[in-house]
Amino acid sequence: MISLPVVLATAALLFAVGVYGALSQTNAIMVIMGIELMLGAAMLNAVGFMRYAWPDAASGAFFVLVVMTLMAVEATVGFALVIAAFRNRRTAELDDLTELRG
Amino acid sequence: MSDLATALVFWPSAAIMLVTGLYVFRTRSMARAGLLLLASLGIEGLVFLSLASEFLGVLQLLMMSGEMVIMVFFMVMFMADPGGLMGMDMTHDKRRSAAVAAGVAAALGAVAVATDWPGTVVTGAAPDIEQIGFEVMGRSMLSFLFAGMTILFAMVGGILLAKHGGRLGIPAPAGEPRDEEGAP
Amino acid sequence: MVVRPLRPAVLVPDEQAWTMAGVDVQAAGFEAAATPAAASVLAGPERIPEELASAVGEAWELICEPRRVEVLGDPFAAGMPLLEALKERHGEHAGMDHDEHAGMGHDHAGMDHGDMMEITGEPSRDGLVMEAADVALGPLSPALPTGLVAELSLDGDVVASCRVRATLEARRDALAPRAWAAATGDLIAGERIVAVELERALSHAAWLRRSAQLLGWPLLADRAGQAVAALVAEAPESIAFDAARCALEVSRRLVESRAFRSRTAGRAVVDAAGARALGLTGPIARASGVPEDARSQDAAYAGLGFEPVTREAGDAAARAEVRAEEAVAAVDLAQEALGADLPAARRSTVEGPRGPIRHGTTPGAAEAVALAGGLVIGLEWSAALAALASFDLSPWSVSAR
Amino acid sequence: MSNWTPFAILALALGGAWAVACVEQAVAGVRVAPALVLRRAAEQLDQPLAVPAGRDAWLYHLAPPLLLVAAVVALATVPWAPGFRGVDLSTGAILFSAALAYVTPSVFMAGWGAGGPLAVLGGFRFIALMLGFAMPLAMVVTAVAAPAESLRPAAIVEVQHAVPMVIVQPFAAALFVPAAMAVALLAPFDLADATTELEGGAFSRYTGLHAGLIALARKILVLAVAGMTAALFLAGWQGPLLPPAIWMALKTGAVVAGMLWAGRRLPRFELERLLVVAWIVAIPAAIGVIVLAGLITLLFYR
Repeated sequence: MISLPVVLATAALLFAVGVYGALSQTNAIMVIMGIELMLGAAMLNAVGFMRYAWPDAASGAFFVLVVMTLMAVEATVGFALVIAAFRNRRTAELDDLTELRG
Repeated sequence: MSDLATALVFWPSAAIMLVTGLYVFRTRSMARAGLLLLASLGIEGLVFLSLASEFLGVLQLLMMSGEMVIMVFFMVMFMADPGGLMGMDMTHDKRRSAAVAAGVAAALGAVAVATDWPGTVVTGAAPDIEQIGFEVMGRSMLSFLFAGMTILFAMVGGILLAKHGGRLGIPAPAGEPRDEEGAP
Repeated sequence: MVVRPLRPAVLVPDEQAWTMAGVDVQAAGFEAAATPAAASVLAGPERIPEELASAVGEAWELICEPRRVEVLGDPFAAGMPLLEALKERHGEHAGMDHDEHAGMGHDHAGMDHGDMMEITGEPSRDGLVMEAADVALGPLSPALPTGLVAELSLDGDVVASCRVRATLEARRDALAPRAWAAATGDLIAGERIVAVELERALSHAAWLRRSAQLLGWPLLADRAGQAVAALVAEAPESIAFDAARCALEVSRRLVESRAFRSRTAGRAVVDAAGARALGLTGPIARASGVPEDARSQDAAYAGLGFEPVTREAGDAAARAEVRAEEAVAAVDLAQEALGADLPAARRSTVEGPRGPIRHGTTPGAAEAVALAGGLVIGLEWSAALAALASFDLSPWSVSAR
Repeated sequence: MSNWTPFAILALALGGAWAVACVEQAVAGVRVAPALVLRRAAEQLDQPLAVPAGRDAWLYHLAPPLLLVAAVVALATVPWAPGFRGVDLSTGAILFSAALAYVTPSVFMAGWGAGGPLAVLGGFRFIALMLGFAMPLAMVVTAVAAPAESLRPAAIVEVQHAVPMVIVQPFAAALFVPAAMAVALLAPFDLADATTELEGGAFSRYTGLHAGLIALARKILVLAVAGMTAALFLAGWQGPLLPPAIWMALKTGAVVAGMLWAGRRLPRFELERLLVVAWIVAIPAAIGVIVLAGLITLLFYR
């Protein structure tokens, strides 16, 4: 049946998909999506522990809520960077955004 | 939820979650990529529900739909070919990143399976919403204050960064982007 | 009053042209469908101008089975029979696969973009450069009078450029048949004034109903619809004048209400100098403060106590107010003209609903069509369509004759 | 939550959608013809499916089912009577917000999948509208749950036995009803599918089964939104004399009729002004409503 290692392995796979996404995409927004998947995997870990290791401790939910906040923060700042880059360079492709000079 | 019900919900949703997650980065059309991510993280909410944390599962369903719609919105705005009609390849060195991903998967999987985690405590009574409420307002109040402040700073910072004219209010001359010599 | 549930149909021409031809489409049980896909009936005229034939054919192909044709009347009174146009088109294109190029609002997925990695173009209001999407509202679009074609390019949902063309050749202006007949000398004075004034009230009421539908305001659309129902009658004597005046009065108050003004004030402004320079006529000119009206030189009208209705602002709201007020005044003039006996003077120029009609052409109509496109640039999509409708453009392209 | 509940919810969804269609006819001043509603639906169902030459057939075909699932899940969380409380979850109110949150992606998928610029514009307009109205909708639901000290809709109904929530927290109701009408694509907020202006907007390309599914989903959405408004603000099934189910049906019918009447009475809102109101007025007000709800709970309900 489903036990802790199974949930953690699924989370590992989801994390790997996120890593693949973040590394293989050229567009900034797709990289942000890769990171979102990685954070999703982290949440799955926390829920796994909450369910199978310490079911009565509600602090597990704390981790999940903080990671959810982190997802929102990461997406906000990521999009702000993309808009700023787009405003100056008219493109969001990471390969073109290599120089830092104004 | 009984063990059988958990298994019935967990396995299919976990499978769909991983497949849609993978297809997010293989599809050509950007709008479809965003909605595949929405499906992937939304179904992760179902996985949470199957692991008997009802509040977190429903919250995940609510949060993800709003976030991913915004992501699709930005994607269509900022990508050269959002419809995926031109068949452009928006990736680089897929081979190596796939190798790195496989390595990460193997490493984490080994850790997940090899170490002996504390005994699986079967109670079925996951903390319901009331306990989580008291937890948030009780022991972890300080951390949640910081989490709230972080979001506020992120919002203000985000708007400042994205504002027309950037942080210092120098509007980029409309029309041509700043050329390489840095002369505006 | 309770009416039968209406069935969505593709109306060729639009509801306003049917009303001017004396056919109440809602009484016939139809209402304009958003797209051919949503309709199962093609409510058409007996004879249809050649320019509309291909568009009607394409719309007919988009209507799904079970579909039928309903002939309501003959507003155009010229061109080839409708059934023949459909059969001929069906036969010629039998082999064609069912692809999506409706003449009606054929909006191909025209998200064209320049350089692959860098999106070029001039920045929009907030300084971001976006791709332009071009939309062509075809001759049968529910947002425009039938026969008017508008090519717009959108930057997001703001109109970046707009060009309007009238595509129907000027035979007989189907949107003002009685004024046209009066101008070409078929009617004598007393009868002429009654016919022309009733047609003006009817045209303005039908225009108000279409503008209300465009703004999504069923309340104003119902009131204007009641005025149209009261004014559509064969013999002038059998018209319920007070019912029409009451409905038009309510419509006028709604047009001057804050809700209507907030959607039309300050949009597509035409100032007096511009109107005079372009030679604009009719309600568009009068709304910009140019008090030019063919009826003011007519002795018969002076007897009835007529003075032109003018506004200064020259924006979409002013044009709507001029038309609403003229409609109420027209009903009073028609009622008085019925009673009084008037000198039988023959007039060469008659003031139609859209301007004076002289020797079969309306001076200023072509200029209004050319002007309208330029004035909606920079407006959001719904505001642009409302401003375009405020000109009440005639789809008859005035060929030099 | 007996094992009969799913069938009861499906029956309620179909019957309710048919009733909403009849109320729509009545409010529009059209002679109510219940049989005609079914005949028109049957006619629509045997139209062939139009496949667009647009961008994304996948999204195009997935939009109607997603909209229907979102509507039915939203309907399932509404408590109709003491005996039939729908899906009686302890987090029912949040599930209601979550279900409504999935209407936005389905409208965007419909617009984007159809491909025409006007359809895509309709989809984008709805996303812009929902971003502005998502916060008030979710916050007001939690503000209403504060006095009941639980997110279970049935508990929220029971806490209103003394006085309905619309009297205790009128601002919450004033924020919730417009946002709910906007989610249900009702008249003054029908920016996504304006018939004359956007030529049908996001749903313009659908025929046959797709159009039928979308029409059914929209009517179930109206029923769910009106039912939840009645439950959260008008004390749900509680009332003197009449049996509880009758009270809930009357209140829901009144809310549906009121929303449709407002749709006929008011012109369609302009997107720019609506977004300014949503971001600058509605969201700060929603935060204020939550603070107020806390105070009211401490003063009156503890």
